[in-house]
Amino acid sequence: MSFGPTTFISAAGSTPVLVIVIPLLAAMLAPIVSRIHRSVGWYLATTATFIAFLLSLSLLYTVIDGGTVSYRMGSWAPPMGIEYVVSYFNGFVLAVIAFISFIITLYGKKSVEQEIPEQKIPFFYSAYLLFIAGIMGIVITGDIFNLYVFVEITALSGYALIAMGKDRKALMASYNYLILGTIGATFLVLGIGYLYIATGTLNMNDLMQRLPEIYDSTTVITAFAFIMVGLCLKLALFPLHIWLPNVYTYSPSIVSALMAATSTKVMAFVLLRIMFTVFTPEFVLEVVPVTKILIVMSCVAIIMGSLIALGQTNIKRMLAYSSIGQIGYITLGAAIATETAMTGSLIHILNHALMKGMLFMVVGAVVYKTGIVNIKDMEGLGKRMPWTMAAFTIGAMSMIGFPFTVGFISKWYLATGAIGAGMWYLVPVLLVSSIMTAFYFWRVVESVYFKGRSARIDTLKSPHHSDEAPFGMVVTTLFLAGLCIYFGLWASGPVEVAKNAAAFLLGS
Amino acid sequence: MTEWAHPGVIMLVGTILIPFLKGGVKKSYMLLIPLVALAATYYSTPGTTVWVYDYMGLKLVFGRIDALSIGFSYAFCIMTFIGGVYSLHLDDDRQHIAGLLYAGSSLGAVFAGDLLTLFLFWEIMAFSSAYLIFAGKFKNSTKAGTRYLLVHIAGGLFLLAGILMYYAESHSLAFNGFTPDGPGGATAFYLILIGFLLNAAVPPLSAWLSDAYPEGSITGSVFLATFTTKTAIYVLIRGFSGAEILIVLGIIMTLYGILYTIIENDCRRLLSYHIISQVGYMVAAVGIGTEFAINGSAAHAFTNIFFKGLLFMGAGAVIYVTGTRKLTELGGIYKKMPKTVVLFMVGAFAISGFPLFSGFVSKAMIIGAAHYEHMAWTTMLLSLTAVGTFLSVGLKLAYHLFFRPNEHNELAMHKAKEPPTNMLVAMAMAAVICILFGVYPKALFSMLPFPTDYNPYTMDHVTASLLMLGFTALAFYIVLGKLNPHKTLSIDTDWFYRKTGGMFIYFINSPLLKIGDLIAGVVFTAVPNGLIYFMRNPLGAFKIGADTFSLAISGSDRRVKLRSRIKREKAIYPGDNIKHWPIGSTVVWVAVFLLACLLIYFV
Amino acid sequence: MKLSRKVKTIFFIILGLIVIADYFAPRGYPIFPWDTIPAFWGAFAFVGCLLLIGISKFLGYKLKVMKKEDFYD
Amino acid sequence: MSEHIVIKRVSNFIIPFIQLFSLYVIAHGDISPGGGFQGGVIFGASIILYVIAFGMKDGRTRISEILTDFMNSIGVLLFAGIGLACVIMGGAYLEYTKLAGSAGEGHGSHAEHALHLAGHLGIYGIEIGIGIVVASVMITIFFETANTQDDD
Repeated sequence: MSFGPTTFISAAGSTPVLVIVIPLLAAMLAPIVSRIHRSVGWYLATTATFIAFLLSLSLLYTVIDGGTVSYRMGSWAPPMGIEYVVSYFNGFVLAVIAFISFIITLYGKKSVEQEIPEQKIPFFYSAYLLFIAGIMGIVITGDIFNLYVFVEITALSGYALIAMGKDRKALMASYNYLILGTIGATFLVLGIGYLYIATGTLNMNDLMQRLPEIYDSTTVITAFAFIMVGLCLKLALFPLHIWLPNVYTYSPSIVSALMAATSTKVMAFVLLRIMFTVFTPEFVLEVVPVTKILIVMSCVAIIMGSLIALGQTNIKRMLAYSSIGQIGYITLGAAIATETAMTGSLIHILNHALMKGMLFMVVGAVVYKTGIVNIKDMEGLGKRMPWTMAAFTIGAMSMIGFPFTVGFISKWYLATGAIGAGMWYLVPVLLVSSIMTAFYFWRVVESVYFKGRSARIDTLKSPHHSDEAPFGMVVTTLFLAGLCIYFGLWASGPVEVAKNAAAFLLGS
Repeated sequence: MTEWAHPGVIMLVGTILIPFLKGGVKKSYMLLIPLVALAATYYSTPGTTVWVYDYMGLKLVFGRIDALSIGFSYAFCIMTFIGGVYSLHLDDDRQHIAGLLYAGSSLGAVFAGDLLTLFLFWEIMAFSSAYLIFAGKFKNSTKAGTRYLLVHIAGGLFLLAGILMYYAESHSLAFNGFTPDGPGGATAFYLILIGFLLNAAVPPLSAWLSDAYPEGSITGSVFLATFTTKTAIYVLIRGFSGAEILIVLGIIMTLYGILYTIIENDCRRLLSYHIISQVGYMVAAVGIGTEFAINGSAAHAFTNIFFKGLLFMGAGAVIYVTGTRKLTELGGIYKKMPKTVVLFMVGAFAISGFPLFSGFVSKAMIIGAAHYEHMAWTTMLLSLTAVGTFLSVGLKLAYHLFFRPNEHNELAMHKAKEPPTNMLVAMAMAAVICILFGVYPKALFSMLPFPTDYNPYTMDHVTASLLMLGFTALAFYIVLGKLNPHKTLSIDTDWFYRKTGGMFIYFINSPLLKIGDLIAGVVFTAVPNGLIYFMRNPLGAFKIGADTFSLAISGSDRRVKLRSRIKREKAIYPGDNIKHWPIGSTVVWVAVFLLACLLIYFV
Repeated sequence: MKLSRKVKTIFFIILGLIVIADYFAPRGYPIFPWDTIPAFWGAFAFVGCLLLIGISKFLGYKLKVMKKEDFYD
Repeated sequence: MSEHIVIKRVSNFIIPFIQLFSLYVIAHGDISPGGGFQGGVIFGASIILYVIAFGMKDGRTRISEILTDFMNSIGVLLFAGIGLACVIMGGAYLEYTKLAGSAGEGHGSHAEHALHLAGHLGIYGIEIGIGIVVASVMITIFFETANTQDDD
């Protein structure tokens, strides 16, 4: 064995697989090394997600410089072997996912130590890393069955993670999600099976080449219907969202943050991927009227999500319903299917991951410090946790769509895209949801800053003790809050990438 | 980028240091910021466009410098300085910061050369000004502030929708005059107009102003009275000069405001209605749209900033020392605070349009503009408002606030004294400007967008004004007994969202949630559970159903038999009580979804 | 308000003087017919003032715009 | 449990054979039916049989929780590690032939032999890894479910 320079070059060529393998290896190491000390698991997770983030970034740069990267597992040529493909489109999403996972991991040390029973921490990190590996696998794979496998990996580790929540209801939430997730996955695999029957291939590129000839076949259309329904369940499109609020509410804080920032977004990504790179824009626009259905569904999701969020008293639940509305934005952009709207949709994957991840991190910090999840009990928190609440305010502003925050960028592109496609009637939907968002976030901000202290807070701690969350939590939260503004001000970078990705998806 | 410092950005950035400074340094620093901004305004070159940035391929213009924007910048900077002096005694960083952010963002909106930049500063204005209302700490401040903020967010969204429509068609964000047949069509035109009109407090979009400003902090309300409405006038001049609908709206505004002032009891709420009324003049002038009218509009905005600021400062001083703002609880305190009274009266004379005070000049310009354009109704109604203004501020408010003998005000009387020196100094500065503009109108004219050699001091004009004022006073004296204030509040269009807002929440919490629960119960529980129940033994269920049906229609002879049969069938029917599982319902939904998809795809 | 006789007299003298001055004042841009009527604006103000008070009282009492102070509470 | 003497005896007798058979299945996975999964299942079954016959306590002394946890991880690590080794040797992920290193370069029967061997050894490694994982997961699941019942 010799480690010449070629070794590193070829190792660099293997980045697409290393992105998955490193979290996977770390996931397996975690239960072993955590026996040394309970915090080793955290260090391992942080390192692994950091490396994965760097790798995904380098992949994104490779793609920007030299176009789509294809990687063959075991050197088996597709369509026989499994292929990993990194294009503008998924390279972007991959980097986003890796970044958010890294930040959330960095954030989570104390929160995990507090919320997870000590003997379970090694397994927690194992499942956690497995979840991340699975999500990145979903994004990067070019093989539709492999995609299903990763969906299952993610889901299974997800069930475990949710079940580790403190509340006993977490078990129930996890169980419900397990059943529904399995149903979704079953639909997905059924659809994939039909596609395989019809074409004899599982490679996405190959499918894209072979499918157009048989677009009118019953098998293909049925397959598409199955996949759509399965994915809509997985991405919690209203009214298939029922599993989501419980999951976000009862799982451990860090898991809520991670799942809110990544899992549904990745499923939305899969939807886009299948709609536009397994099938073609012609299919979804002309052969079957799926985009029209999806527009209606998205609008319903946007409005209903925001409306239900208005009535929530538990802040985690409120954020969960808000997510249901925001997922509507992503699918809406995809359904309009013009380049601008699609850019909005893709950029919203990044933006919503930033905002929602951050908001859940804030809630996590509040829970860590005070155990409060009820909005009414949060009165007076503004004085006690000024930095955390500042981050929350920024997140809220961004969710409302304050100019030069990330939320504004997505809305701008979605709205101009909608008008550009002649669907100006979607603009009121976006704006009405904005004002509803303002309503329900304002309730929190108001009770945090402009009300007296709630009795609950007064009983918590002695006044001379610092009430702010631990340094690591605050810094990471603020960092994301900063990014919400940074990417709002200097949006050109991500927007460029998202634009290219949109163009790539629409095949122009 | 030329060597230009954005006065607005100077204020916005300047706020950063405030929390870190202490004592005298902080105070002088806070006064320095508006002065630096003023200097920056002085050194701006009219007719240039600077600070242009590219943002996602959009051209953002932060510095459109011309006579109009410079004029507004001067007025805003000076008023920020005066407001700063007025709030100098206050030890509340957040309020100082919010005030400066508010002023800075207004300046940002004034210099904005494109719609997106405008929208940005528009929103910062809404949020920072909302804080000044929250800081009021009166009984209703928080609620009023929330209403204020939400109304402004809604208005901002109208503006945004208009901008989006405009942008989607023209692919340009240039902020110039709008026409109904321009890019985006009438929809964009009216959406943007509504956004602007909301900030200009045009009825029925005006209730936020009279609702929130009285609840603002004493020092904050000086800023509030200055920026939002005047910035709205600025953007109306930019975008909608000559839009005839504005004349009608402006006249309605003036009269509407005046009518409310006459029956109002809260002194700051009264002044708030005066803002609406005075802004009505400017809106009408924008609608007339001639160069002279635009000059008049800008001039009235400038004079208004100072005399309305002065009046709010005076009212604020009274509230500061007495702790009440109700006219019914005040009166007779002129002996205790004579300096305040004198300064307040300067403002009152200015707003009433006494010759040698600033309001005389600017009001004359607007009414004159309508006059030149042969608009008889406009001239008459605006003159009528002038009468009403003197009646309600110069006579009614001043009388009830300071002079009226009042037996019910012992507490206020006891507390009354001159306010802190800095307040008096600030008021004096504003008073000086009010008189300066009146005595030496050229100072005012030099700030206007178009050059003018107008002379307001013609003999007929002076006598006409004096006649109006004199006979108004006469009428006031005659009906004085009828004008006593009452312990009431006046409802306005905010009734709709204050009452309905509560109802909306109630509607959401109670009937909507109930209906929602009902629907959810049917959709997510009853139907799926029924289906699940049915699917356990379709044949048996069918039999039960058929028997139940025949039980309903058959004669009494078969009933006993049928009943026992149903009982027997139910006994052997499989399954126990169905517990509610969200899974079941979701699965049913999934099935419905799939069915719908397949149906739609294949049909 | 009880004004002394002296003040009242001075006030009316001033009013009279203004009316006289207005009668002699040259009219700058007479456009409308009433622009040339002497003391027109005095009459206008007097009538207008009473009218405004009347309307606002009508609004306040007859149209129930004025409510008790705890109306919204 | 003492009354189940027959079961204990028979188990004692056949467990070694079952385990041997599982190793056989794993070892022949690359060229004939069988492989890591099947072998792992058989191995796991042997342990489960042992636990059924001798009880939980005895079972846990033989196969401790730590051991199964380690085996869980190590199996996957073996799998992923071999894949990673291929990458380090300059190939694609799981491109076993690269494991031959410099011996596999050039032409001739020697090099071919080396490549062949590397390929087989690579697959063996993977199979063993999978076998370990499957066996330990089966055992873990068995213990966990059995435990839960004990609790109630």
